[in-house]
Amino acid sequence: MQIALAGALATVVSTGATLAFYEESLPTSMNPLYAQSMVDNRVHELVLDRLYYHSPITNELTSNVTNQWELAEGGKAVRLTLKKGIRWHDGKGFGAKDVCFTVQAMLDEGTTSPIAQKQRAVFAGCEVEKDLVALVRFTKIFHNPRERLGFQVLPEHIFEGNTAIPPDHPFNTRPVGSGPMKGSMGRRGVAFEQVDNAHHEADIDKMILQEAQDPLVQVRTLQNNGVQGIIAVPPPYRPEVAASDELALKSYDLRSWWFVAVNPNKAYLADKRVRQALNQLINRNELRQLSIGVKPDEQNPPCEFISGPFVQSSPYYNRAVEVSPNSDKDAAFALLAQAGLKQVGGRWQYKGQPISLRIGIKAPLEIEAPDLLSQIGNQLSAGGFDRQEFKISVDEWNTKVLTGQSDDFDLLVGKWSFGLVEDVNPLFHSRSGDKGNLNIFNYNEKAVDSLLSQFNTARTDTQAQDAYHALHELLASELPYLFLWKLDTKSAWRTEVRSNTITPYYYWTVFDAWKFEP
Amino acid sequence: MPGAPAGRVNRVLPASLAAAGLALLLVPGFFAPEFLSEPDMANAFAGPGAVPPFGADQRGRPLLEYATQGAWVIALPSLVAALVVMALSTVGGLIACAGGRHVQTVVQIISEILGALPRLVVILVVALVLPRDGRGLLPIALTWAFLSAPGAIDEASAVAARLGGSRFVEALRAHGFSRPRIYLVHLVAFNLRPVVVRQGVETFMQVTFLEIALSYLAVVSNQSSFTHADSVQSWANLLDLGYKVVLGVHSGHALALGLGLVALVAVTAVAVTHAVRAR
Amino acid sequence: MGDVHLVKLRNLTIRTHARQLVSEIDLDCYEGRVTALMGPSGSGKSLTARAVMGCLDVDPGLVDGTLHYPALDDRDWYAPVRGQGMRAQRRLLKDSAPLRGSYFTYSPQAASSALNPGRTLGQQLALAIRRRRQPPEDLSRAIRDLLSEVGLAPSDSRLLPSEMSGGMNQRAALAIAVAPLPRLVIADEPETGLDPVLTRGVIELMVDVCRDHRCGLLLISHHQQTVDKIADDVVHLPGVEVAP
Amino acid sequence: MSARWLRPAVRLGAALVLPFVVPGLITGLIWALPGDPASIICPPELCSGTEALAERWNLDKGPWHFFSSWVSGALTGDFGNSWRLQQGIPVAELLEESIPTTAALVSLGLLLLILGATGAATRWLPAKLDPVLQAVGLVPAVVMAMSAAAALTIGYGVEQYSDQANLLRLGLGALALGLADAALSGTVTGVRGLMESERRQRYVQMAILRGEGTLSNALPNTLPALAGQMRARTLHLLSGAAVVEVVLQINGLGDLLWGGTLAQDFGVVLAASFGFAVLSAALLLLQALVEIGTELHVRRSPGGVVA
Repeated sequence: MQIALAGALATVVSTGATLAFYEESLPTSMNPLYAQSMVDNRVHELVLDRLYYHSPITNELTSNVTNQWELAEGGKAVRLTLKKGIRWHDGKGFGAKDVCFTVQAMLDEGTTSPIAQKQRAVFAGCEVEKDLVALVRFTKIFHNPRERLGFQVLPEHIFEGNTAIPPDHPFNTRPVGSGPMKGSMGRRGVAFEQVDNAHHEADIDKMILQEAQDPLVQVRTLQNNGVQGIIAVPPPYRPEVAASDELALKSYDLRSWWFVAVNPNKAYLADKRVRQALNQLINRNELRQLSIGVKPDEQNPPCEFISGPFVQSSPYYNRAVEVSPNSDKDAAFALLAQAGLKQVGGRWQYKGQPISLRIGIKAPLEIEAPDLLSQIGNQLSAGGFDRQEFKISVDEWNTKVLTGQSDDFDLLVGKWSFGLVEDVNPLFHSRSGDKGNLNIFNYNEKAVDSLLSQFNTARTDTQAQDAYHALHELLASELPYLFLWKLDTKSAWRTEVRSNTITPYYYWTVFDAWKFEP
Repeated sequence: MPGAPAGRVNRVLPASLAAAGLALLLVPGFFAPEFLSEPDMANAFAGPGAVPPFGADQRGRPLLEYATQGAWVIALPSLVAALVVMALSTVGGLIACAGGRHVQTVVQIISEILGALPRLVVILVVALVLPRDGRGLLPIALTWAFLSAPGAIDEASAVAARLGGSRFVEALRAHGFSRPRIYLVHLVAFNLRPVVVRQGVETFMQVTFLEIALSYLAVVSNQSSFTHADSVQSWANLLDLGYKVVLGVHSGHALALGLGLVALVAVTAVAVTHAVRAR
Repeated sequence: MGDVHLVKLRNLTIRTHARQLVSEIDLDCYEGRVTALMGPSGSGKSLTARAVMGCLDVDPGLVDGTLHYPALDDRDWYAPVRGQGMRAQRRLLKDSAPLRGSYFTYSPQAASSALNPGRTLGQQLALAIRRRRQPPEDLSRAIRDLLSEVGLAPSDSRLLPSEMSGGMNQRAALAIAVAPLPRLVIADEPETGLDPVLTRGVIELMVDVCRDHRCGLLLISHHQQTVDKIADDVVHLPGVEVAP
Repeated sequence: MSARWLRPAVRLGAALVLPFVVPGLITGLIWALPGDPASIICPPELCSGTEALAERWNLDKGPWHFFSSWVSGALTGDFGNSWRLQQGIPVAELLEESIPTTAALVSLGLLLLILGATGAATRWLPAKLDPVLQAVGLVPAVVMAMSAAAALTIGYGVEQYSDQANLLRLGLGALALGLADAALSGTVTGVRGLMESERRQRYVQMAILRGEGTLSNALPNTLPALAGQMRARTLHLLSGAAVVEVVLQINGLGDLLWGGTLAQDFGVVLAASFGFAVLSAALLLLQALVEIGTELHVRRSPGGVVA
């Protein structure tokens, strides 16, 4: 009966000039200061302008809103000259006051934003020198200061100059931006409208972001031309999309890698040999096959194994360090025995106590890699460990796991996506001040810390690279995380959507060039 | 009297159905595996023919495991909830006969407010407040039981009132029955039994539906399950897998099994109600 | 008072699949006359009375008999029902509905359980009065008159059956029965549940009222003395021994 | 007060307090959450200004202060702004959209039940049909809603939130609500049982002999019981609405509540539960009115009889 209904409804599909696409979820906020997810980052790219960004073509630092820049105050500040004639979506002029307002807002303790909190370590202040000239001051001299200017500029006039921006400000849902599209969020999606501007001229007039549903429903709707795109198609559904000549799969590089964080604060996991043993018990080939559907012998699979905290395409990835695609039980058992664990009745015990591993996964990952949690559980169980499995909501992941308050877990399955800079400081540095602020299990290793500070103080790219290569090697034996793989994100777009270049991470950076002819 | 044996005969079928149904619902749970067995892609979506008795899921794991795990999730909490409701409605009936008017008024006021609470609203909030390790169907089922008790109490006291309330007790006292006998045998066993048991059975059914609804909501919104461990599959997972038949997935057998299980609960409920109805 | 023939029942025979309920009963009712229907419990008195009103609810039911209301027309109401089973009986029940509560009315036994517990006496009387061929302008006056006729106080019209005594209920039932000014009142064992004194009172009252209203009375009773005293005609259901 | 006025009186009382009991309860539960409410919104490890926030949302002086200031706000129609679900949107705006939607959904579902009830009461609906209804009632609402939702999305695509699609949503949702989870079959059998047992009462038989109608005699006496039954059913629909709305993406109270609770958007949760409580209170009020009405109807006696 439902099929009949779907069939009947199929006839009412109308595809106007509006471009509709499925996002993974609704944005949590249209205000970049309150961004929490990749969805947020992508949406902000359409609605607002970042001061500087990496051109997807040349990879050069570029800007849509500045004409020139110069170092000032001995390298601790940057003087920016903004382009003329840029307007906000409400017609007001875009100027230095807005740049400085944004910096001030991030520095204002009253802005209850995690992102602002992090930026306070970077920015010292901002000064409006002329209508279009702003002087941005940093807390210290940075290797490439403009890399730090990747923040979106907010309109001073909307907040009436009040730099303490609360999470319940109307701007966060119905923002006034300067980007190619004016966006407004409703309960089911975000509606975008093209706005002509001195620095943007998008070809697509109207766009609708819709909340993701069952991936299979998304794919069917796309095939039915109900929508024109899906931002992230889970691997299990990709073959079906690839098979259709009305649809195109497009790679979207997030430089993201999957891991299993190991809790070294648990007595039985403190010894690195136990962590190495767990690493040996994991059969990556089998995991990848069962949860993502990649055959072991598949050529250029969507998912390549990694042995350290970088994706293989990154200059920081240390190719000298081998990955172990298959499990090696004997090696694992030997390591566990050396670490003082005993096997009683086929289950591992520590100091006479049976070990039951509490394994958690960031819930949405189960959409990309269905059953990954239970597969990892199965493999560890086959290796002689009892286990309990938990799904962790995005909210808890952000507020508890990433703040190092999830010590009740032994293993946590997650995924990192790098932003502009491949900076792993927050992940591995021992927590202190702004350092290691994403260090899940508060892992604390002096050797690692010193390599990380080597990278921070590096003045040349080779210095930076050497530091990270060494770090990669060290982490591969220390294993505070079991590194799994890099998994491509792939979008699906109907062929009516053309010249749709997808920018790594921010997705819509060159949206002006996109075309849609239904 | 010709009516009685006939009555007994009419009872045999429902009684045996009820017994069988309850056994089918409660026993398999004890044989449920703690985790689904290893995937076997060769059997993906295999039908009952290939993987008896109910076929397999998209990873070739037997649906039987879903069924038994699901049964394990609902069986005990639903039973407890049912018992709680039965106990409370019995008390309600007794109060209607024994309690003074003030007691009844108080009971009514409490019932009115409790009974008027939008149940699922409270349930949802409770479900989300429960700490991870305290999560499970039992606390939710109990909340549900207390929220649905007022209705049951109302009905039981209505029955008691129809008997004549305190006058009924006095009349039997005049026949020389002892109070305990009057309350336990004449009132509860003879007169309240049908309505009380029906209430309990309804609660049992509602808690089953509730579990399915909550589990499904957790699935669609990427939440950890509110009613069971994340390694356990509930009947909602069966239905969720099964409904995809709409989208051209070969999971019709999962849907059939899911609906079959729901039907089993309902049939058992009806059977129990008939088995205990008054002569 | 000319003896207008109200009911002419001939050879009434009703049976279930199991047994004969009544057989070959003849019965006539006349305007201004009291016809008594006598017989022991279970002899089918009430059944016969209901049959007179066209209410048959037995399977296979009416196997033989004719029913005429000569004062109305010469139609044989049983013609379409004889040997036709339940459906035909239900049709008869429908066809004869307009007559019930106007041509003849029914005063039930054990009135306290026979009156609508959810309506005041006044309301029930009002309903009955509205069934007259010419409803009166002054409803409340008509109610008052009826109440006083059966010896109830006007204020009793506010009472619910549960708030009245057995005797009051029986009087109320009578008032309701005569309210539509019927041609024939059928009183089913009015003495049930009343003590002898009350019984006499009620039955005498009933006869007086019927005489005043010049309507016939079909009295179902097993109270020999009463019947001897007031009945103009007596119909004995088979198996009834007449006391000397 | 005489016993017969007690029930309606209690219901009226309950209807008045209910809209504040529920949010009160929720407030209690919010404080039962691990960690103080303000730091749930803005964990000190993540952001500064937690205290300022706590003060801004009256979370700083304990549950009672929070609740009382919420109530005084609510009474003036000010429910504050959402801070997570629809950042910065006045919660009142969300309520304005949601309450009518849910009311419409439930009313549509209820319409189905009322039709069934009427059919059962008047014997239009043959008892032979009950097994069919019961069989349909075995399908849980989620399954019906899931399938309907999938069909809608695939069918309408980008238009899936157009007025037409939303109307269809309501219809399908109401159908799921009304048919599934034994809602309709339960109502039909319940009402039929009640009416048939009343029909068997002697006074009804006698009424027939007096040439009166069955229903006109039986209905007034069963009305209070019927009203009670229907309110219970409607409450059940109201509960079910929460699930159906989430699955079918209907912008109703249930969906609002679910979203708010997941996002721990306290303002929204309180407002949504308040909305539910108001609807439930309205039902109580209605039942009380029916009871009072019936009581007055029963007590009615032609005027001017008493000389």
